[in-house]
Amino acid sequence: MPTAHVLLPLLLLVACKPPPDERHHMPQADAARGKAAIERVGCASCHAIPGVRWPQGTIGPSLDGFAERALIAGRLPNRPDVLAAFVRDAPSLAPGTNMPAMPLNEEESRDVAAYLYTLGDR
Amino acid sequence: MTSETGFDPKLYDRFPTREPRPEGELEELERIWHAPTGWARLTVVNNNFIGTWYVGAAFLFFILAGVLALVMRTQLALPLQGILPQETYNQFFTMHGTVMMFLFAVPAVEALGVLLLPQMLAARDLPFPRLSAYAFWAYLVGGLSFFCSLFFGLAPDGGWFMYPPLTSIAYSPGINADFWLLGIGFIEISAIAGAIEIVVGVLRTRAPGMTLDKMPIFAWAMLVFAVMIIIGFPSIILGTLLLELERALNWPFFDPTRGGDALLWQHLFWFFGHPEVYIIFLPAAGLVSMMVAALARTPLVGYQLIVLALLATGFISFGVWSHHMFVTGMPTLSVSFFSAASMAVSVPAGIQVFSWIATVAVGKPRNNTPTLFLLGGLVTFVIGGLTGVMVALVPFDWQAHDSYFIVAHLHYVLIGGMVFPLFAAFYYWAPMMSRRALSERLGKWVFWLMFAGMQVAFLPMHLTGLMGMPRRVYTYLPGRDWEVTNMISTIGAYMIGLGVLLFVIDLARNFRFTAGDEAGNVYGGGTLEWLPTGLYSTRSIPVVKSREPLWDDPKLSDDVEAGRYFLPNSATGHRETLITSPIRAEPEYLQIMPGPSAWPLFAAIFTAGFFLLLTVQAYNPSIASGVLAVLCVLRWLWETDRPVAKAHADVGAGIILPTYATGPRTHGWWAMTVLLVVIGMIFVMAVFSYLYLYGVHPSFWTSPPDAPWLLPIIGGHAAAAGFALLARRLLARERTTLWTPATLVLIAAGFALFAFAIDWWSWRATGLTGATSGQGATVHAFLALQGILTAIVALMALYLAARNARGIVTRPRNNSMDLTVMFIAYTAAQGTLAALLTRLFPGAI
Amino acid sequence: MRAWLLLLGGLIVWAVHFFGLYIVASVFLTTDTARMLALLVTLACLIADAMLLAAAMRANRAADDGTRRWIASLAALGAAISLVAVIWQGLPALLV
Amino acid sequence: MSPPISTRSAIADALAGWPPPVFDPAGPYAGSITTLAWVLLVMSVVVLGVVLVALWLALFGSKRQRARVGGTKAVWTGGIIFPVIVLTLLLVYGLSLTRSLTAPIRGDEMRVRITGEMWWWRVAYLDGEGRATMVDANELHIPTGRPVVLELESSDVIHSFWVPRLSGKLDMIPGRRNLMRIQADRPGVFGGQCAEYCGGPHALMGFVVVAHRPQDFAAMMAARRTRTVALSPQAARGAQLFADAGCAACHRIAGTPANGLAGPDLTHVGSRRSLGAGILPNNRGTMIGWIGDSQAIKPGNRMPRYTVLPGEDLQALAAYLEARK
Repeated sequence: MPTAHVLLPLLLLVACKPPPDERHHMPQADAARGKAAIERVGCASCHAIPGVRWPQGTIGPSLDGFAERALIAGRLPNRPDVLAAFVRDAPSLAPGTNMPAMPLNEEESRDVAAYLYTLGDR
Repeated sequence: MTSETGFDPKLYDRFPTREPRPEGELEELERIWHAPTGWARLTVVNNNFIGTWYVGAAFLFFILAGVLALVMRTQLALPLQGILPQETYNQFFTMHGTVMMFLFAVPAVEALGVLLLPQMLAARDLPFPRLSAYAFWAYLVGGLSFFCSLFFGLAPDGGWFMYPPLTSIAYSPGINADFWLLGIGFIEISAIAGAIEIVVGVLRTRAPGMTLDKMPIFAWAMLVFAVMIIIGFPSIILGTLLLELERALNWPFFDPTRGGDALLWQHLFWFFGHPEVYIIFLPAAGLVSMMVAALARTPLVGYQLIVLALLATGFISFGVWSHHMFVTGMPTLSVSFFSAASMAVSVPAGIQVFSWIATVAVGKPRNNTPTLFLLGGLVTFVIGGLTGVMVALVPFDWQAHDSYFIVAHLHYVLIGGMVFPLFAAFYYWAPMMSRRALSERLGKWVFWLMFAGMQVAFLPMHLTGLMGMPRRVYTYLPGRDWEVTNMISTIGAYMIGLGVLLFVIDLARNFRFTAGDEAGNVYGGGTLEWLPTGLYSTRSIPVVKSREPLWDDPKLSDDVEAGRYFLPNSATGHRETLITSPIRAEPEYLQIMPGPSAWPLFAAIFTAGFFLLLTVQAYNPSIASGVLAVLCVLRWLWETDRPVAKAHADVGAGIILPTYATGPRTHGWWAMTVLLVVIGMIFVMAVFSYLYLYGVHPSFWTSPPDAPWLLPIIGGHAAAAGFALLARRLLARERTTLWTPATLVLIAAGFALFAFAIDWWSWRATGLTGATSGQGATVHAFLALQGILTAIVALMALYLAARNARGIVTRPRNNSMDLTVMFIAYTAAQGTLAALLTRLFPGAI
Repeated sequence: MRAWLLLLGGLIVWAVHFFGLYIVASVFLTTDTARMLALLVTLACLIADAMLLAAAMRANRAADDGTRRWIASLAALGAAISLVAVIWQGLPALLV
Repeated sequence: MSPPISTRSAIADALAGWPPPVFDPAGPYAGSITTLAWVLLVMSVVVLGVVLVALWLALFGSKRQRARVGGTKAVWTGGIIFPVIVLTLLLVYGLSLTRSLTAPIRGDEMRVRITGEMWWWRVAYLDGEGRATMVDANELHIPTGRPVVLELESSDVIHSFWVPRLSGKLDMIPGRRNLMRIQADRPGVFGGQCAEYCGGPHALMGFVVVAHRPQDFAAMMAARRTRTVALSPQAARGAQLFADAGCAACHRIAGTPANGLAGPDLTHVGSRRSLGAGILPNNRGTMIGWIGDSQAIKPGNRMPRYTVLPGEDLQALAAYLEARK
């Protein structure tokens, strides 16, 4: 509903860090939409994600400072294209991972990756 | 002219007297009414001091509970905030409601009564100054300790309504719930003490000539208020007792698996809880009626209609409790009766609103802070009243109930109906106790911030509720569109907070307490509280001939100050006030009043200690504290009811009144009657609980002890009452030895004990215990009540015997004796009724 | 005592009526018996209110001083407001 | 069938607050209350207007206007006669509506027993004799155009059942059974939330009603009864774990040895729209998060954390439960 989104920019002001560096540049993705998708599918049931107040799951690793990490899931290079594919279907990229496939389409998974790249080091 | 007591009203024509008053009278008054200084200041009992402290303490709790509200609003500003963890939030909203209702609203209006009533009625003080002091200290010490439970995470978390089974031991095993039940326990005691004081004060200590139709509206409102406390509070006293018994001793009053019922609590709670709203609103409405007239500088339009409205509200508000239970599945017909009564109770509110508007139209109110608060309160209250009519309609309530719509409604009613009038009263009456008036400039800021904040905070809440947001939630999910209205409400809440902060600054800058050189009648009120006063209240007690004596007799202040009316001196050398008749306020006798004493203070500390130590399960210290409290009370009573050297005294203009009276006309007798009504109401509610549980779960019922047991029980009670009455008769006989009457009272107490023991034993023999079933629980509740009464009887008998031994029981009549006999007779009657009811209904099964 | 009874008579009738209906509805639930009994109680209370109203108005005319007249007219108002409230409370017996 | 997918999760859609559910009824029982709500709202605004005008005239009116507002006569008209007329009309309306909404239950309606639990809802579809024919939790499926009687009960503390677009609320009280009627006139998903404070995470106790066209409803229920679950190897391992890790002590899955009654029935958990009683979307990821550490999501709920389970076990369990449609 439009009314609810009035507050969203406010939230982002709080959540946003300085612009992400070049490596993580994602031209056609929107971090705000990404955050909405994260809330919709419930990524936070397993991960503590800065900017998402609830839930803050403990089963998966915290995603705080995710933009600064070298690897995804400890083995894949932390690149936009890889991340977008990973959040959508982790098992196919990293067999044996504890992260399941999530109900996101391609565009949404790029948005989600864009949001994760706003999470710089503190 | 007709008379109520045989007093000749023509005697009033002797006032104002013309002869000059003898030298030194005023100094003597000042000496007698002098307030102790230094640490001894804590032992003061004058209503000026106690009243002001009382108001201050209530305001402190308003701020504390308000801070809780601000934290909660911060938590709810956005979805899923983590400012307060869920269990802390649950404690916060429980404490916000509880503190606002029990520690702010009721004490605040009671405090204003203590502060203003003696002045408005031109009495020297309320009839039981030490009782006021006790009520205040018990409330302050107990209330602060209760509030501190929050800092230890031990605060109650079951909501201010404490519905079992959530609050039963199975679902609330911690002591949090006990804090509520016992914490509220002593606040109830304090409220009842204040109510007794106010009933007797309004009916018996009015200035001569102040007939019922000339009483200030505030006195009418306080009278209805106090009577409502007396009828309504017993229900919650019994309720808290039952719930605590269930928690501590496993007596299943509210447990359906053993013949109890969860809804019984709701009936008991709301039979108190809804009148409670009017208990808060009526005194505030009385204040509004007083201030509207004074600020518009014209007599109140529709005085009689307003009295009608107050009385009607007092009655009808006892017929609306179940509108808090429309969604519990009560029978449709039953629910509809409550709906109709809920409609009816809004008519008196309408009468008052239009009377106030009419008074404004007749007069010329100016743009000052109290007027702003009055008008702002009026508009706010009307909105709350209208949403009240909405939820009085059953089908609409099914949607609105327990949603934020109700949160909005109740805050409109309580803030518009009580808080805004209270702030108006702060501005209007502050000059009565302060050397400086409060600031008009700051005051207008305070008003506009609070008024705008109120609308911003609570108007959107109606919508939030209709959007589906339930009450008492510590958070809500995002994406449900509740973010915007919640954020607006939070902003409004902070505006209110800012307004209150400004008010505190205003108080700090301008309020300087004084009993002598006050700023005075800044707004030009016409009632007696604006007479020049000292610690002794007014120098002399005027004859009242109209509702606004100061407007109708410009010389009145001077005459009163020059001692040209009743009691211009201390007639006996003690603190004293005039006791007058209830309808026409004709002088009857002179009451000797007790002065400063530390015993009420100690009694209050130990009373609070008793309840709080009980809560933390420190049983031995708790019992010790309880015993000390009782001893302190007895010690303070010891000095009262003494023979007076001068049997009669000149109270002015040669009018002679007795200085010691006994029998049904005395203030002590009236107070005991009121107390017995309170105890009787507790008993009535217990009877209701008993019948209710039988009606819900008759299958759990078993046979009572055989009927022949009734013989020794009723016989014992009859003997107790008989010996007590005999003792009273024999006291009047000169020839009886010193000891006889007291011995008879001791024998009476022995019989009361005997009857109670047999009653208890006969139930024991049936094998029915308190934990067996709802029947067992209620029967044992009757026994517990009877046991308490019997213990008090024993205590009173011993006390009387001690007084007798020291030769301070006056003959032929004595008040201590009369009151003890009344209490014994009542105990016997209640014991008989309980024994009959539990054995004959439903009888053998 | 007489003065207080007159003054509060109407409201006392209201209370009797209300608690009467409460007991009727609690014992007989939403049945025709309950409706009939409720109507009977209502009728009785209406008659009592009317009589009180008449008595109060008589007392008002007979009063020889201000206070007494004031009490009598307040009593009449109380009976009148009680009359309205009793009718309202009787309505559910017809409508529900 | 299932309603169109929006940008929000189905659960958020069902629980949306705009338009306000009380003013957006989806069935006759909620609808008549909406009419009443509008009447009351208009009445309130009009009466407030009258009071404000009177107050305005009293303060700023001409001498004649002030004289009309100021006087016992004005108090009689404004404070007594006017309210008595308005309130009488409202009372008659309200009582008639109460009567029609509480008309006796005929007995041939579909019946469902809903039991409030701390902090979720037990759902049992009943046959004519009141026996449970199918058990579910936190979600109720109903056919459109047909009244459904809900038997509301509680097994612990007082809860209150409230789906505002279908009906007002009614309490669930231990030891009592309250009957409520709901009806949806069109297919859709209608959310609700516990309305009586029940301690702990009372704020996170949601509920969903899904209304289907009658033929869809019949097909869905039939499919549920006859469906056989084919398990992937991973899911089969999950089934084994479900029995070994102790899940079965609290949860029941029909047709398996799992027969626990303390927690929600999981026979059809894979088809639910939400997890955790109306608070999380239902997918593999949220299922893993919930099983592993539900306390981080819904603090204070009765399910312990299973952080000791390794990731592949959680995966397997989630796969198994996901298959329970």
